[in-house]
Amino acid sequence: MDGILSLAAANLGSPIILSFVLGLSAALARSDLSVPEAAAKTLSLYLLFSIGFKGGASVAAHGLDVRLGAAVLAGVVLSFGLPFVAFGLLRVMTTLSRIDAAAVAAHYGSISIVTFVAATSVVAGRGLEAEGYMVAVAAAMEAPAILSALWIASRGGERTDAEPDLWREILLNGSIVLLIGSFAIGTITGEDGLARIESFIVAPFQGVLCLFLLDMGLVAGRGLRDQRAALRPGAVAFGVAMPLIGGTLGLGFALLIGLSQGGAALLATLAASASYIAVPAAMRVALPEANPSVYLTLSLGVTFPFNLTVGIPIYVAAATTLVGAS
Amino acid sequence: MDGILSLAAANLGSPIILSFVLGLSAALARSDLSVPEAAAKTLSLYLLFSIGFKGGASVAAHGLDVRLGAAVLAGVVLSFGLPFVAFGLLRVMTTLSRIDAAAVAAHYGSISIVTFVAATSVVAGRGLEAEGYMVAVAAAMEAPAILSALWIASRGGERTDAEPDLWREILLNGSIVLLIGSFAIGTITGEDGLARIESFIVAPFQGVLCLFLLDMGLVAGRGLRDQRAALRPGAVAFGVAMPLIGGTLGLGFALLIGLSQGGAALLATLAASASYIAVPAAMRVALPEANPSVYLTLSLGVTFPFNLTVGIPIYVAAATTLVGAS
Amino acid sequence: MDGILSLAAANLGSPIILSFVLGLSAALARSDLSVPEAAAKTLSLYLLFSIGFKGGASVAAHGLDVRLGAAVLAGVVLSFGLPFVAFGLLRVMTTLSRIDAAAVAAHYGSISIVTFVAATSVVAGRGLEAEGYMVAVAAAMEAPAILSALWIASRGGERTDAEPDLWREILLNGSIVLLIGSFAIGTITGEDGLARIESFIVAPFQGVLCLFLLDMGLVAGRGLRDQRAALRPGAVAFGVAMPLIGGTLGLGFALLIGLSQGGAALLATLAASASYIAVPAAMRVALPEANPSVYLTLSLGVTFPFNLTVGIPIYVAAATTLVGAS
Amino acid sequence: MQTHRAKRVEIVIEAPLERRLTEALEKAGVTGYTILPVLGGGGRSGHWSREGQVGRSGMVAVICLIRPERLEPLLEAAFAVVERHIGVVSITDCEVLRAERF
Amino acid sequence: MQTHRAKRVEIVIEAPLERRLTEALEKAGVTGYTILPVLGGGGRSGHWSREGQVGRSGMVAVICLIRPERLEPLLEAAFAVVERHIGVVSITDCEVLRAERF
Amino acid sequence: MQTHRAKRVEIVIEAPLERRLTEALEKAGVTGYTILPVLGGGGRSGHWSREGQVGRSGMVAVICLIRPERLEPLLEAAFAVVERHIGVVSITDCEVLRAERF
Ligand SMILES: Nc1ncnc2c1ncn2[C@@H]1O[C@H](COP(=O)(O)O)[C@@H](O)[C@H]1O
Ligand SMILES: Nc1ncnc2c1ncn2[C@@H]1O[C@H](COP(=O)(O)O)[C@@H](O)[C@H]1O
Ligand SMILES: Nc1ncnc2c1ncn2[C@@H]1O[C@H](COP(=O)(O)O)[C@@H](O)[C@H]1O
Ligand code: NA
Ligand code: NA
Ligand code: NA
Repeated sequence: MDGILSLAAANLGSPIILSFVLGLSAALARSDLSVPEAAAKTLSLYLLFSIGFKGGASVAAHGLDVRLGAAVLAGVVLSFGLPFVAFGLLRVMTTLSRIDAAAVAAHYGSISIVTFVAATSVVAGRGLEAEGYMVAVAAAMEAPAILSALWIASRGGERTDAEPDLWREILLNGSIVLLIGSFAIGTITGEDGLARIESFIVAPFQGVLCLFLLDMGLVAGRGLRDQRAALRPGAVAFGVAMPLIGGTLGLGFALLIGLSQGGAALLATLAASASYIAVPAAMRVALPEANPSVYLTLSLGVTFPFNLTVGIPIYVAAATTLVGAS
Repeated sequence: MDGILSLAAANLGSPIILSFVLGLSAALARSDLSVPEAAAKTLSLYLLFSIGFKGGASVAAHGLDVRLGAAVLAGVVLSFGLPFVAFGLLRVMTTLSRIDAAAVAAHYGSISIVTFVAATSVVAGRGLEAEGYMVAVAAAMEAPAILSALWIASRGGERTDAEPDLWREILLNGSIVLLIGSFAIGTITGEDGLARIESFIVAPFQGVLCLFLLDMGLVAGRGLRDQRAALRPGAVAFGVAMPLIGGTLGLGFALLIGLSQGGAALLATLAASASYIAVPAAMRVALPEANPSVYLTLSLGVTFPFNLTVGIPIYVAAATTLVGAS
Repeated sequence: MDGILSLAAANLGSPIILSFVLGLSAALARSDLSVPEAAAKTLSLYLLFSIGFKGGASVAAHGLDVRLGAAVLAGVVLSFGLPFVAFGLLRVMTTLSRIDAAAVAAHYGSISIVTFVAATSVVAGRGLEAEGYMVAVAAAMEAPAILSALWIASRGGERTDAEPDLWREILLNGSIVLLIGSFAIGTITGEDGLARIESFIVAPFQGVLCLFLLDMGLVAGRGLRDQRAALRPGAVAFGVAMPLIGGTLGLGFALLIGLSQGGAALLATLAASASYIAVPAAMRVALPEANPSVYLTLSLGVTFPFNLTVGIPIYVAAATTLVGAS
Repeated sequence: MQTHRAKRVEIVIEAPLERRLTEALEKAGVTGYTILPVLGGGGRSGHWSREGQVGRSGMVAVICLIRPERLEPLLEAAFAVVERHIGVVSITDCEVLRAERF
Repeated sequence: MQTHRAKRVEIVIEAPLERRLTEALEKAGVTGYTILPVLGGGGRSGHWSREGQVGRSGMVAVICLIRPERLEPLLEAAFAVVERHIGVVSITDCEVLRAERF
Repeated sequence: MQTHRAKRVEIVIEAPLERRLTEALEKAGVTGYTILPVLGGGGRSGHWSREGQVGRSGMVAVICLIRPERLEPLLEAAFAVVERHIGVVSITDCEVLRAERF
């Protein structure tokens, strides 16, 4: 417990979190501070490229682990399964319609790459190693949850627009392709490749992350400001409970597979995190009747800040305790 | 005098100034060289974040100075007072209408962050230390001048649209919030925080500044090209005289407070510089009848290049002479 | 031959090429991965500024070579002459109309700065030195080819819109101005200037190039996907043959002038490369009847990837062999 | 397909006034509007372009589709904001689908 | 100058549907369209803005100029895509130069 | 509110021609215009998109509000620039506030 608290305190005092808090406060205070859309997209391309490449280079350095397959499989199972858990919880804890609940559930089965990146920083800051292929696990977890959610929605008699095109779009969405692609490049070029572009993708990484989280704070704050109505107490409670449940399940799978302490913390974080880019876009196409302000506000306004500030230290502490003890 | 000349020569030969000159010449020659709007905004976010953070980290390292309060107060007094000086000068030196003169005066009471940043580089290049909290002084000087100018305009019977909303907008405008916010983050996270993001906010800083000044040169050059009509001799003379007066007053206050040589040079630069982002936007809302081409051309086309090339070396030389002698 | 193969293999396995391949594959697979327009433009500004500055600083360090003038002259002659070679080939190998062939010819006389940058990386990776002023040669080769192509078109009775304005636009187009301007800044500020902004323009260079080539791959892939119709076998064959011919001629001139091994490789690359920014824009104005999908697809979809993957290693190997032997 | 008569109002206004305009429109009972970016323009106060600018400079275009009977209050609300500023307001007759949305 | 009667259809639609809409238009025989970016807007589902967003969020405006007799199939194709989504469709009478292009 | 009859001319044109067009408009006595960015489009020469492009590629939309009697010279000036290029020109009847500006 003490470990968690001191870790949480250290985490809260990091430039990364404080940048998020700055963005959040600025938006809530209605400052006109804003990051151009093109810059936000470019920063996110940078983060994906960098995290994918470093993961690949690390796999190249440490050799392929027999657990890679198991970890990817665990990720896929979690992504498929979590929406059912989330949907059940939502029907109990909130008054959301079936379709809104299904849409929210999709978000919590899928993942948030920035939450993952932030956890990577904390893990590295604690001196823990993590399996490089966790980025591949992250990529694998993006899409399956959408399938589950659409199935849930269609069971309720809802018409879903899931034409074949949608599947291509989801599976080949930019962030999956860039993550897997740069992971592959990192694996192929290995430490040599990393050495060539290290001062671009490693050295400035934390700083870029600060700017990106400033923007995330701004976007989350604007959402909270404008969509306060979407934040009923039951929904907020779900937004905090669900990551803890997801994190626990993620940790369970990590123990099962035998991941390292760092890897376990990351899998827990992935399971605990909620998508706010890929899934919202897919929902607008496939479940247009679901209300975007509900799922965006929950994912970006409640769960993302929760994970960033409190969740990640908990998952890291739990992973070090449990995996250390196993 | 020799010191000023050699400093000015060194300054003129720096990549930063030459980048500005390149942009200016390209625009005057009607080249289509241009920096995307989103990139320019992002570069300015970077500069603000970086300068604020470094200032905060330096305060964290050196401890809070008793002079902080006095310096901020001096900045506020300067910002309130300089518009009256500027307005008086403009009525004597130019034929500008009362309202145009009031709008121009607001710009010269407020500050230009890039001029400040450029001065910081020169100060550091001379091996001088400056108080880290000077960025807080810069932030405090942005807004008061607007109040003075609106008061001057309304005394002339001018209708000003200064609704309460406008004040929130001015006080919480993006650059103030980011500067103060990153200053706070720097103060909280201190040297540790700085170490984590140093290779983002310190190492590439001068290079980013080059690109930003290239863009400033382009924008200033386009302004000079299209708005030549706004540049009457009296106005140009004001654009050169006013920074020298402002700089002198700034230096006076610095001596009064007992700032270091570097700090005195920076306060002089702040007083000498003229806003070209925050104040123009406020003027469009509050004094829409004032002609933007007058105040933008003066601030960006005359005073900014003057300060960058000749002014800053003078303020630094004067500060080292006077503060050294005190 | 072995040298070429191993060099080609090393080249193909570099993060830079793989990033291009990633972008190309993503676009061909219809992924929605995309780089914002503003980011692409900013990356290209960065590359131009950086390459120009480094060239200038290297000239400042090594002193001006008597061969500078000869090299620039050779570049101009190549740029004037290559369109005639290209036009002749196109009329033989393809069924393109006179006007389309003239437009394509202009592209192959002019140059692609990214190809040049990529070659610079390979040359440096091989431990070869190259004359810093090669960037000035690159700048000098951008425009003359347009003149030749318009002359060819007008000989065919084609009406060309080559008003005086067009010439100003071409000669002062952004990339020429930035390249020459930053080259001049580098020459003036020399090693000192370079030291100040090194961690911006040198250290992250390769990484930025990766992101830029990712975008180039995306754009090229989208072009290939949508404009497949423009790719008749004859045209594709031209897109591969022409760079080899251009490269050979470039190498010949390099031997004549007595450039270093690195310089010879770069001049060959310049001659072999085809424009895809400056010339297309000029063609839209001056030869609007020429079909853009023909020249863009050939230049960006065929010749650029060919040079990047196979061409550059050939030119470098040839230069080291021949210049070494001379 | 069933269409309904409506008015399309297009207001080109300085960006710093955007929020003031949309708030005034909302107060005047306008149920929807769309904001388009503007790259540049020319008028009595000369030519301007957004390139390389920092800050809320430039202009935006606000488009409102409304039922004809709501035109008058909209124009009055818009005019109160635009009055002392540069910018232009134009009104076109149009047809819309899904009239219940307006 | 010789002009020809035509219709100008403006469709404001969510960005993730852009490709679906343009494909539907092409199938309905529409020969051309132009897509404008949208910065933000307001409607029954609240105010939104593109600032700082990542991903295919936001909306776009698709403008089609067509011969009057092609309006009906265009509207039907557009409606099939827009039907269950937010967004608006407006139609204006206009004149065009170079009728052979439409 | 007092409105005045005017014409709204919308010209979608390749970006490299933008300056030529606005200069021609100014020569033809057009007092104002607004330039909107274009994201992409489709026509006889295929589909294009601005994403990831470098250079003055793509198109822009130029909007002019003018008094009806100035339409003819405007169209002639615009046509002289657009003639050999891709792009479209449409004209709509509209009403404007503040007629003294046009
Ligand atoms: N006749 C017009 N048609 C279209 N836009 C205009 C017109 N007049 C002015 N504008 C727009 O309004 C801005 C300010 O116009 P002005 O007040 O005349 O300087 C211009 O920069 C254009 O963007
Ligand atoms: N009356 C309207 N006029 C113009 N744009 C509208 C209108 N209503 C809705 N929109 C646009 O369509 C989006 C969604 O509208 P809604 O479905 O009402 O939330 C808004 O954000 C606007 O961009
Ligand atoms: N019917 C149309 N409606 C709207 N925009 C069009 C139309 N036709 C062409 N355009 C625009 O003009 C560009 C060139 O058209 P085209 O010359 O037909 O290839 C297209 O990419 C569109 O942006
Ligand atoms: Na999850
Ligand atoms: Na000042
Ligand atoms: Na060439």
